[in-house]
Parts: sequence; structure tokens; C-alpha cells
Amino acid sequence: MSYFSDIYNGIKTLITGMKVTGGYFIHARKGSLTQQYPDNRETLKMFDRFRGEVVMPHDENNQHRCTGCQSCEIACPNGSIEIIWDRAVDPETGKKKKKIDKHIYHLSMCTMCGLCIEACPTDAIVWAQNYENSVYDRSYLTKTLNQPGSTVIAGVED
Amino acid sequence: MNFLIMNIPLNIVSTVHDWIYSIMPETAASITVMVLIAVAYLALFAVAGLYLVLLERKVAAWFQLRLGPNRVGPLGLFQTIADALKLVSKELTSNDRIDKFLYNLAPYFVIVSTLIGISVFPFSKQFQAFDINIGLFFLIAVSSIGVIGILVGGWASNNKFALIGAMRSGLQTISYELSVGLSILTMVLLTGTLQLSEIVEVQRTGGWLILQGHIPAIIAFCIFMIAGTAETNRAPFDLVEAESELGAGFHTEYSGMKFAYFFLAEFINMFIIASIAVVLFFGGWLSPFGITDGITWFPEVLWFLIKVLVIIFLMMWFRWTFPRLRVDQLLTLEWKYLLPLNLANLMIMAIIIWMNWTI
Amino acid sequence: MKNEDLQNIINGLGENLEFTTEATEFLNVTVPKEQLHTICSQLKSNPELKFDYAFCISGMDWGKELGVIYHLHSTEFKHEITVKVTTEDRENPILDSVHDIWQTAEFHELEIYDFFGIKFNNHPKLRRLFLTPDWEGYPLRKDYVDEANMIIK
Amino acid sequence: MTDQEIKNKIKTEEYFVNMGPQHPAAHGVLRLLLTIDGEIIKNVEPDLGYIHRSIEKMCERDSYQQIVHLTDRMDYLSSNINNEAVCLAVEKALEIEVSDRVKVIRTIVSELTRIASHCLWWGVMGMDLGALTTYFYAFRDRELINDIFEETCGARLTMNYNAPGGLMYDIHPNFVKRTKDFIKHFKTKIPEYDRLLTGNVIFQKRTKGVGILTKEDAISYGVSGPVARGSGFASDVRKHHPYSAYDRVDFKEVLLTEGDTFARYQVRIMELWESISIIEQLIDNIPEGSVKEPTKAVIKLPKGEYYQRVEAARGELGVYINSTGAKNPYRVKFRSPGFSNLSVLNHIAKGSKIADLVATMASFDFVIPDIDR
Repeated sequence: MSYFSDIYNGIKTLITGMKVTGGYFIHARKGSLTQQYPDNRETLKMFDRFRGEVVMPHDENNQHRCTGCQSCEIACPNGSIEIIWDRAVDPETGKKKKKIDKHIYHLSMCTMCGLCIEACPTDAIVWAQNYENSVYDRSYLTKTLNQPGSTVIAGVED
Repeated sequence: MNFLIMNIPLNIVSTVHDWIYSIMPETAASITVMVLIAVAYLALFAVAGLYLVLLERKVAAWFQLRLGPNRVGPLGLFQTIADALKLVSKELTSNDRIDKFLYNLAPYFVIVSTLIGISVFPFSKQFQAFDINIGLFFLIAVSSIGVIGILVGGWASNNKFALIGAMRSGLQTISYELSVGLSILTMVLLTGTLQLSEIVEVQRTGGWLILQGHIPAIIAFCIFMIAGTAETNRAPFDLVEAESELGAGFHTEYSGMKFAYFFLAEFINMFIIASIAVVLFFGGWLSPFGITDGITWFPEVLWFLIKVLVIIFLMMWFRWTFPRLRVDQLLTLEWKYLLPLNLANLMIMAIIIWMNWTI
Repeated sequence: MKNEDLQNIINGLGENLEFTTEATEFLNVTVPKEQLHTICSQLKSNPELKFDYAFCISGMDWGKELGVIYHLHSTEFKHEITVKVTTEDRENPILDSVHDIWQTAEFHELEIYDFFGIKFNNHPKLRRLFLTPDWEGYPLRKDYVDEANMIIK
Repeated sequence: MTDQEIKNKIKTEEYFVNMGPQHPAAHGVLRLLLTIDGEIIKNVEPDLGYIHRSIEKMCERDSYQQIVHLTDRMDYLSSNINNEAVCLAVEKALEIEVSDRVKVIRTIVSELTRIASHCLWWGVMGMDLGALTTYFYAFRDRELINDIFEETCGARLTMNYNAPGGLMYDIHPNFVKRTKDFIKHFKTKIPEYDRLLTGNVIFQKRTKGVGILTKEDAISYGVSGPVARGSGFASDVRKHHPYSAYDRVDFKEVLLTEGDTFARYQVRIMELWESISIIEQLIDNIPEGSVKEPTKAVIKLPKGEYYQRVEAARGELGVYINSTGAKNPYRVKFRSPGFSNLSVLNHIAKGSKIADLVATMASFDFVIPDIDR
């Protein structure tokens, strides 16, 4: 009668369930997916498009491509980019031109949306792939992207 | 020189035993010996409980594609010792509306009843604290005291979730006490005695009880395992501290050493259920088919521990595979399925014994 | 069913309803405040219309008057309309609740009350759902000012 | 002594429990005020707002590209589908015709997001009912999808991969290979899911006949998604209002009629198979074409109101934009699937036990930021 049949089916389904976990238990040694983080720091490499942090690459003679046009500041939804620029006279053309003084980037407010990099006309800022961004004091999270004493690469027009 | 390895501790025990009897009057000496044995057992099984916790975490990890604790000490062996130290040093927090006396009493109920239960097990020929002739009956009685601790703890901590958890545990233990008792009863029909060392002796000649009793014994073993896991509030029956419904169930308000008592008691309970199963079904410390009887230096305790660990692994396998039962399904399983099966099984075993068709 | 036939049927349900279809995909019906409940229940019960699935009920602040926009869909005939209702008085705006017609309106009306302050009479339990009970002001109104949390770029 | 006399002799008092914002079965900060009589639930009243960031108010000061990035934070498990909703609304308003390549990639990426979301749901449903190992198997599969996304657009959860007018980046060279490997791997894993949980007798006893939602209630409470399809209400937006490349893909709309927790569970498992077949039909022939149509830097939608609905993992996500031609919208309203699904909970859970409420909530697959916005 159905009393014994549903006991039998019940046990059968329980056994199949146990077979699945049993299977994982048997080849547990190679099956484990967890990464031993602090030990494998050298071998752990992020994908090349990984959005770690916004940085401004400088070439060998300390020059970058940011002209201070503030389009990234406008594009940013969270106001995590502040540009401090000042007027300067362009030696060849003699016209007044904007010159970047400080490109302040608040990593604490950045939501990694990538709109600033999208909006930058001269591709001055790019993604870096570092994932260890935790710091001891909040003030370390406010970074100035252009290194001191760096200038714009000649001929970069926004 | 029959048991070389087993002998060394026994020599120490007997020398200490004689020395105490020599320097003290009769009654005081027996009390001190009992206290010494109790302290030894407490230390031994506290550490055994800790390593059971580590085993549980390691086995759970291997089931779940993980590695388990492997940072503290070599291969993570000191992990639970570190946990125990942490729990000891933790502050005993509680809210101000608890019923102070009962709140503090509850953990002792649970831990003491489990530790009493261990003293009766025959780990090997000499290695048994109390060989009383109503061994099994004593075990069942003691294991049902533990639930009073849970009920009192749940009620006294004045927390709604704890109260629900405690009521569920009372419900669960009372109903599953039945099947544990009945399945043990079917096996006692075979052995004829309740004394644990006698039960092991019976199995020395006729082979393990699960073989002697063939089909009814196997059914009794299955029911015992189901009821046993329910008894210790584990695996598919862990409604008492159902993580996803009640948070932490009855020990929500406990912290520090009090929580450690509840936690350790659960694992020692698991050890007790596994040891009852081993003594009753798989021939205690007897080696399978007598292969190592001849070898004198081989310690029988190892056989007992291997069998217990196999049963414990089975209980852990239950835990990490099955979802949880609802309260009413828990009761229908017991009263509508396990109980009738148990009674029928008892009848069959009785008829077999009465007509003595022993195969 | 084309918008025109919808328009004729609905026109029969009540007076001075305005219909527009420019600058929107669905047929818009602006309903006066008093007839809201009667027209909505007819929209649902009318055998030719059968708008039984109110998939989006949103509050709206058009500058001078507040209002509610009901997007209705019929699971049987697969056509959609938008019903709009407005109320001028901003101090104590009250509209009829349609939760007895579409059960989903109960939660959406709570949200509208929370953010726009429009009260709904015979609503089962009108309360602030999202914000704390002691929050003054209604955030989604255009004239809501809160220096602390609102950063105007 | 009749039942009635016994009942009024044993005076049981209803008491009130706070399945509060911090609770393992809440999957986020959802607070349910339960009035309970013993184990039987009398009334479930949600109290929301613990993770309310007023996204709709923020949208009123942001440009359209910035709104797309806000939708990631609404239903973080179907972030790609949310982005796609806003992008489709903007493209419909501006009458931009996106290239075929973008449509196919958007469909593949949405289906991958749906599989990842259903994987997490399956793992967490098992965990809510007590089987803790399902969580790890589900996350093993979800990690593979996260790696595909991380390689293509750099982020795992809040992708912000779509932009008005197309996609932010083209797909990574080995996107196709990785997706094919994943499909091959995942096809062997779903039968394992069934063996481990679906067949299990305890699981079936816990979910069959629990939390029954009839079709009329589903329609009247505005329920959508797998929850509605579990009770026979055909509300799959991909079928009834096809967008992107869903019209050129043939897939079956999964419909069951029992309407209990087990039916909702089966709907999602079958949807996994449907999503896999959709991806298989599209992955081999992704057409060539431009990835992003040129749009003006400052997008201004012509005056009017636009409604775009999309089938998110939890139901129908609608974006209602009312624009007056300015550079940011006059009013944006997100029709969130979780919010209407939550309104049914009280109606279903009345009279069931706490364990049933947890099982029903697991089958509703709530994501609280999607409810609170």
C-alpha cells in the first residue's frame, strides 16, 4: 500500500541526494575552489579590464595627457573628481589656455562606473588593476592623479 | 605481557588506586578515586569534543568544495582549541530581563547530563569507568535530562525566538525518545542483558549483533540512527536552532563559556549516540571477525574509535545534505512512521527469539 | 484594440474626460478627481475593456498640481491605457483609493502618500512605508528642500 | 466538551515578533512585523525603507548616462537587465536604431545575468530550508559567469556595461569561448541540482502546497516574473513585448498552474534551461557591427513620457521617464518587480507556520534594494 511505497521513494530520493554530496567528498582534495589569498598574492592576477582604480599614466619624462577640460568632472555621477586648473599663456599661440594644477580623485566616493574614462577626450585617465585599496585613514583615499611637477604632453588638444 | 600499550595507563591507574586506598580510610578513598576518574574523563572528553568540532568543520568543508580550517596550528589542528580559548575569555553578556538563576543553571544541566552519559561506555576490556548492570537504561534516562536544560535555557533568556526554539526542542526530544528506546529494546531482546560489557561479550562469540539479528536488527539500526540524529537536534531535525528561521534558537542570549557548554554538549551527545550504536550494533571494541584478537599489542580502543568515527561521519553526511523538516512533519514522521515500524520490528524480533530460529 | 475604439468606449463611461495620444505610447485619459473610482471600476468590469492588471501606479508633481498616473493593461485583450488624475490643492490633497479594484494599488498608494503626501480615503492603513514616521515633508515633490541630503550639482 | 469550549478554555494570546531588518532569511534589510499565535502566523506587515536611497529623486538631477549607472544598485542581481531597460527607453525616445551586434550581445549578457541570479537564488533557497551545501555548489557556477563579465567589462556585480546608444566596450576576444565552456559545464550541473534538492523528499514536503497563489490574486496584486508564471499568469515580457534580440530567438515561456512554492521553484529551474537554449542559439553567430551609436555628449529627450518594460530576473521591471526636453528627466519611476511581489506575501502567508513563511519568501526571491529603491 502507499504507506510503504512512499517510505521507499522517500529513502530513495534521500540516497540520491547523499550520493551527490558523497561524490564531492570523495574527490575533495582537487575539487576545492577556494583560493588561499594571502599566500597566492604573486600568482593572483586580475583580468586586464578589471576596474580597480582610476589612474593617470605618466610617460618617462613625467608628462601626462590631461588638459584640465573638466569633462570627466561633469560626467561623474558622484562628484568624486575635482579639477583645480589655472590660466596660463600658451608659448606658441600666445592665447590664454587652461592648465591643470591638481586632478583630485576621491576613491572613497567612486562607484567604478567608468563614465569619466568614457568622457575623457584625450584618454588621460585609465583603469588600474589593483584590488587592494583598503587604507588605515580615510584621507589616503583622496588622491591627486597628476604627479607633482608633471606637465601636459605637447600637442594634446581637447 | 598481554597488552603492552594498553597496559601502561592501567598500571598507573592501579598503582594510584592502591596508593590512595592505603593512605585514606575506605569511603574517602573511593570518593577521591571517583573524583580523579571524573576529572580525567572530563578533560579527555572536553578535548575529544573540541576535535569533533574540528572534524565536523573539515568534513563540511570537503563536502562543500572548500578546504576547512587550515591556518591555526599545523593543518588547522589547533583551530578549535583557539575557539575554546576565545569562548572562555569572552564576556558573558545577557539582557537585564532574564531569569538570572535559571539562565545560569541551564548550561550545567546540559553539559553534566552528557558527561554522566559517557562514563558507562566500555571503550575496551579494562577501560570503563562504571560497569553498572543497567547500563543502557541509565543512558536513555540521562540523555533525556539534557532537554530540560534546553527548555529552561530557552524560557529563561526571555527572547521570543529562544522560546519558540526551546518549545520545539522539548517537543522533538520527547517524541524521539520513544523510537530511541524502542529500537534499543529490540536489540536488548537479542542480548538479554542491559550491562554494556555483557553486550560486548555476547557479540564476541556469535558475531556482531547486527549480523546476529539480520533484518530486524538492520531496521532497528536505521530507526535508531534517524531517532538518534533527532535526539541530538542535528541535521534534518535541527529545528531547535534553525539558522534561517529562529536565528540561533535557544542559545541566542548565551555567550562565552555558557554558549561553549551548549555547543560542546551537542557534540558530545553526538559522540554518545554514535557509541551506543557501536556498542549495540557493531560489537563495541571487538575487532571485525576477530582478525586482531591474537595480536596482543594492538589496543582495542582503536577499533571502538574507528567505528564511532564512521557513525559520526554518517551523521555529518546527513547534516550537510538534507534540508530541514517542519515541526508538524517532524511529529508525523515520528508518530506515524517510526513508531509503528519500531513496534512491528519489536514483534518480529520477539517471534524470532521465541521460536529461536537463530540463523 | 485600436486607440480610437478604446476612446469611444471609455468616453461613454463618464463626462469631461480628455484623451491625448501625442508624446506618449499609450492612450492617455485624464479623469476628474470625483469620478476616479467609478471610472476605474468600470474599466475593470466592462466586458470589452477588462483592464485587470495595473502594472505601474506612480505619483507625479506637475509643478502646480499633484496627481497619480495609472498604467493599466488587460491580460485578455492585451491592450494598455494610462489614466491620469490630478488635484490642485497641495496642502491637503485627497484622492479616492482604488485598492479594492486592483490589490496592488494598496502598496503603491502607500508609496505615493510617503513621497507626495497625497492621502487616499478608505485606504486600509495609510502610513509612511519607506520613511520614518516622524519625517516631515514629502521628498519627491518639486518644492522639497533638504540641504543635508540633497546635493544640487 | 466541544471544540469551541476547549478553544475558549485554552486562552492563547497572539504575540508580536520582529522578523527584523537583521535576519538570516530576509536577504537584505527587510523588516517583517509578524503577529504570531504559537507557530501560526496571523499577519505579516513589511516595514521598508532601511535601504531606501531615493534613486528616483537622484535621477531627477542626473544626466541619462548617469541614471544607467544608478540602476545597477537597484536589483544588483540583474544589473545588466536594469541598465538595458533605461538604455532601451532612451533609445526609443531618441529613435536611435542600435546595430544587430549590440542587440545580440545585450540578449546574451541579459540571459547570463538571469542564470547567475537564478543560481544564487537556488543556493540561497536550499540554505533557507536547511541544506547548507547547495549554497556552495550554486556559487561555484555563479563565479564562472562573474569571471565572464569581469573579463568583458571589468566588474562582477554592478556592471554598468550598457550605455545609451549601445555598449560601453566590445566583448572580450575569449568571451565566446568562455561562455561556451560555461554552458557545457552548466548543462551537467543542473541535473545535479535536481538530484540534490528537487527530488529530495524533505524538500518536496516543505514546499509542496505551501504558500499557494491563485492566478486571480497574482493579477490583482500586480505580481510578475517566475512568481506569477508559477500560478499560470503568462507575464513574460520577453514573449509579449519582445525587445533586443528576443524576437529572433525561439524559447518556451515556462508556465505552471499549481501556484505553490514548488511550482515557483520548478519555473525557475526550467527557465535556466530556456536561458541556456537562448544563449546557444545566439552565441555562435554574433553579427559584426558598431558597438556604440554616436550620441551627443548631453542627451536631451524630446518632451513626452516613455515607458519601457524589461523582463528582469525577478519580474517585469518598468522604467517610466517623463521628460520636458531638459538635460535631466522631469520624473523617473521604476516599476520594481519586488515591490508588488512583496504585497502578496501577507495574503499568502496568513495561517501558515514560520517555516512556511521562510520557504515562501525564499521562493519569491526578494532582493531588498529592488523593493526599497
